[in-house]
Amino acid sequence: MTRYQVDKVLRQVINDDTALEAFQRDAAAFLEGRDLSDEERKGLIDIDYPALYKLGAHPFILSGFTMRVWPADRRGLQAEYQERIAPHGYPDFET
Amino acid sequence: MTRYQVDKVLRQVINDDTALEAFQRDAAAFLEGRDLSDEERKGLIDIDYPALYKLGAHPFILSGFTMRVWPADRRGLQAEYQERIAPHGYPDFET
Amino acid sequence: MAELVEIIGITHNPYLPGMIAGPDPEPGICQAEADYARMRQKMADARPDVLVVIASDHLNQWFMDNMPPFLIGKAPRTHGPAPQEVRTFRLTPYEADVDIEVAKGLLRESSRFGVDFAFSDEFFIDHAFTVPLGFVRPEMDIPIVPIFTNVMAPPIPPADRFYQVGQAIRRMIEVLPSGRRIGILSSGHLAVEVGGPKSSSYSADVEFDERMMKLIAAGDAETVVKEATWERMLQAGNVTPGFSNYVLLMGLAHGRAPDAVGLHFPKKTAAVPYMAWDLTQGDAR
Amino acid sequence: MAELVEIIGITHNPYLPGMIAGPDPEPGICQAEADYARMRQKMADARPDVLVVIASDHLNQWFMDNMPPFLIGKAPRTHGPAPQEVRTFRLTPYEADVDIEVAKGLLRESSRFGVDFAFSDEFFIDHAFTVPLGFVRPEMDIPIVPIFTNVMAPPIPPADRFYQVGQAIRRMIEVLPSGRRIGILSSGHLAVEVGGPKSSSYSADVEFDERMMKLIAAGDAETVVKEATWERMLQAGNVTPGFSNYVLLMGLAHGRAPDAVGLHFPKKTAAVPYMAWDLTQGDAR
Ligand SMILES: [Fe+3]
Ligand SMILES: [Fe+3]
Repeated sequence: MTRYQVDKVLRQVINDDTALEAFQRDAAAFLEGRDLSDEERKGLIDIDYPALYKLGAHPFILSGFTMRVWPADRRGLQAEYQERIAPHGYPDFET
Repeated sequence: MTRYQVDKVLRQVINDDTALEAFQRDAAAFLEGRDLSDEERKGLIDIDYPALYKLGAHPFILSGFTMRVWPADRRGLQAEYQERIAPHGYPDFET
Repeated sequence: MAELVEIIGITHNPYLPGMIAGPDPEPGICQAEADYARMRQKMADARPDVLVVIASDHLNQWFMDNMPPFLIGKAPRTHGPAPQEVRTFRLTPYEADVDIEVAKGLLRESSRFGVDFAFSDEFFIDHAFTVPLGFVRPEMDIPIVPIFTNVMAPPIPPADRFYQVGQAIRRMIEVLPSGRRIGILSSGHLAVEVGGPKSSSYSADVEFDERMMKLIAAGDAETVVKEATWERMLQAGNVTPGFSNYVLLMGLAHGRAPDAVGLHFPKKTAAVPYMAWDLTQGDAR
Repeated sequence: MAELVEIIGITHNPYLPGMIAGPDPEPGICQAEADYARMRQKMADARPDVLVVIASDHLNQWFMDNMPPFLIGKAPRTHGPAPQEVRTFRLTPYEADVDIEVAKGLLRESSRFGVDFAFSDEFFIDHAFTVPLGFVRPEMDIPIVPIFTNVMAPPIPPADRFYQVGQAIRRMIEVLPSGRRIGILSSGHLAVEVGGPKSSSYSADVEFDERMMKLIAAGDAETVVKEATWERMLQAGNVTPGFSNYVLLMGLAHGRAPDAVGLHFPKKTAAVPYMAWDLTQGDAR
């Protein structure tokens, strides 16, 4: 049960500019020492939001996180986000 | 009602070594920007525990704070503490 | 004894203020603007001394490290929303005094009425508070008492608990020693999805919205409580559990049908509901 | 259905472990050691699969920025006490798994039984947990479920609410789907003063201690609830409200008299109480 730890990362990056900068500078270093599964860690580092969604990250902060850190052009990101997570339906996101 | 802010300072100094060092280095600077009355600010800077006690600081953390930051010889501090606050009885410490 | 003078429930959709202020609003948005202006007038007519505001926090502040189902804020003054909300939604800040006497009074009475409020001496209010306050009391001149509910981080309390807590708050108000006139303002959701597969640019479940607002209009709390399960709300849209705050309002109204109630479906955002109970003339229970 | 097999209440006096381990303990301390060894044996004999531990936090972790009256911890593992407690009292650390299934089960049932638990996925346990656990289960081999109560930051819930919450937890346990054998361990205070004018090196109010333990021994919850007001507890010593956790235990025992109960007054520290209800043979209500 490390879902809480994923949500905690998402929320720190959204709420705290210092955390955002640290995450963007070196995500792997930012995540070091946190109790995350390999899948969760990789999902966060790669900003692989469909993987994180599937693992039960809280959708509300996952989308906020993704919009905040997405490195490429954000036009169309909202639509792409919905399309790419759709196959995973509604995973349980209780921590 | 700034009693909460006093308690917050006491607790930070007890729990957080960085806060402790900052407080010990320059208490006035550590307290800057905090919503404290002049009396409270002075009480904290001077480690004037009877004054803080009288103002309604939480006794449990006030004594922890005092034992932690007392600059002089601590032998007999416990007894002296009790004696010096005794005249103030039991002030309300609800925040 | 304090006097409960008005209960109003509206949405806290953070896009709505911008849509209303924006150029060329569509008819559904104009309708929302008119409805909410009416709610503002209703609250003004009730002449409250204090607004008890019941709303949620969007994991901006309370998080799963310490997540209370119900919390009363009792710092002397508060403001909001969070900086990243201002950035995202271009919201207007709100600032107000907190009526500490009423906040502490409710907190102190709560155990007696079987409610376990957490309390906070240091907090801010997010858009769930600032948006409805901006609609109903843009003057920022009435002290508030914020009551935070957890509708975001499961497990959240079931609908019947929200109803019970509403009833209990009503009773607490009735025994408060202060002679204040108390208005209740609450915000919640109908069907909304954020961060899920469904688009958030229209109601996420028209059937849910219409059904629930019909039941609220009829004062049928029993059916609302039965049907507004976590599963049904989630199916309607993944943040729909914010609906729970309206259930709490039904409890505050002791199940009475509201005096004014409405629902509109703008084309480009979630449904816009309102509900109001006028209590200044006494409340037939 | 889970089965409640044992309820034990002792002190969390952080000086006690050192006094017991120290050279030449006085008779009162030897008596405490023997009593608490008996409590350890009792809990072992009850063969619990999980220990629900009800204790407080000394403003080490939960603070007045977000102070819940009752909180369930549900992270997979926990440890304690806080570093500054280890430093001050030279306490032995304690570590244990958390039985997440039972923790979540209690949390989920709580609303139905009228209790509003906050929850936490990230927390530690302070000496109020580690000291009694060190006495009763030094093996650290049984998963725990920590329930934190606010007895430090006023307003705290009144004694009758602690009693009701105890009763409610009992009912929640009875409907838990898990087949676990559940032991309850709780820690509190009798009369103690810290940071006030009275010395903390003996009971701060022998009369309070004797009176309350006599009432507990008789199973007279009604009188306890009536007499253990905030004012009376504070008069007995400024941290005496930790006594509230024993009132919660009386509720858990549905007001039945304990099977074992005792009180000793060592010369150099607060009074040492114990109380135990053996429930493995069924509980005559
Ligand atoms: Fe919302
Ligand atoms: Fe204690």
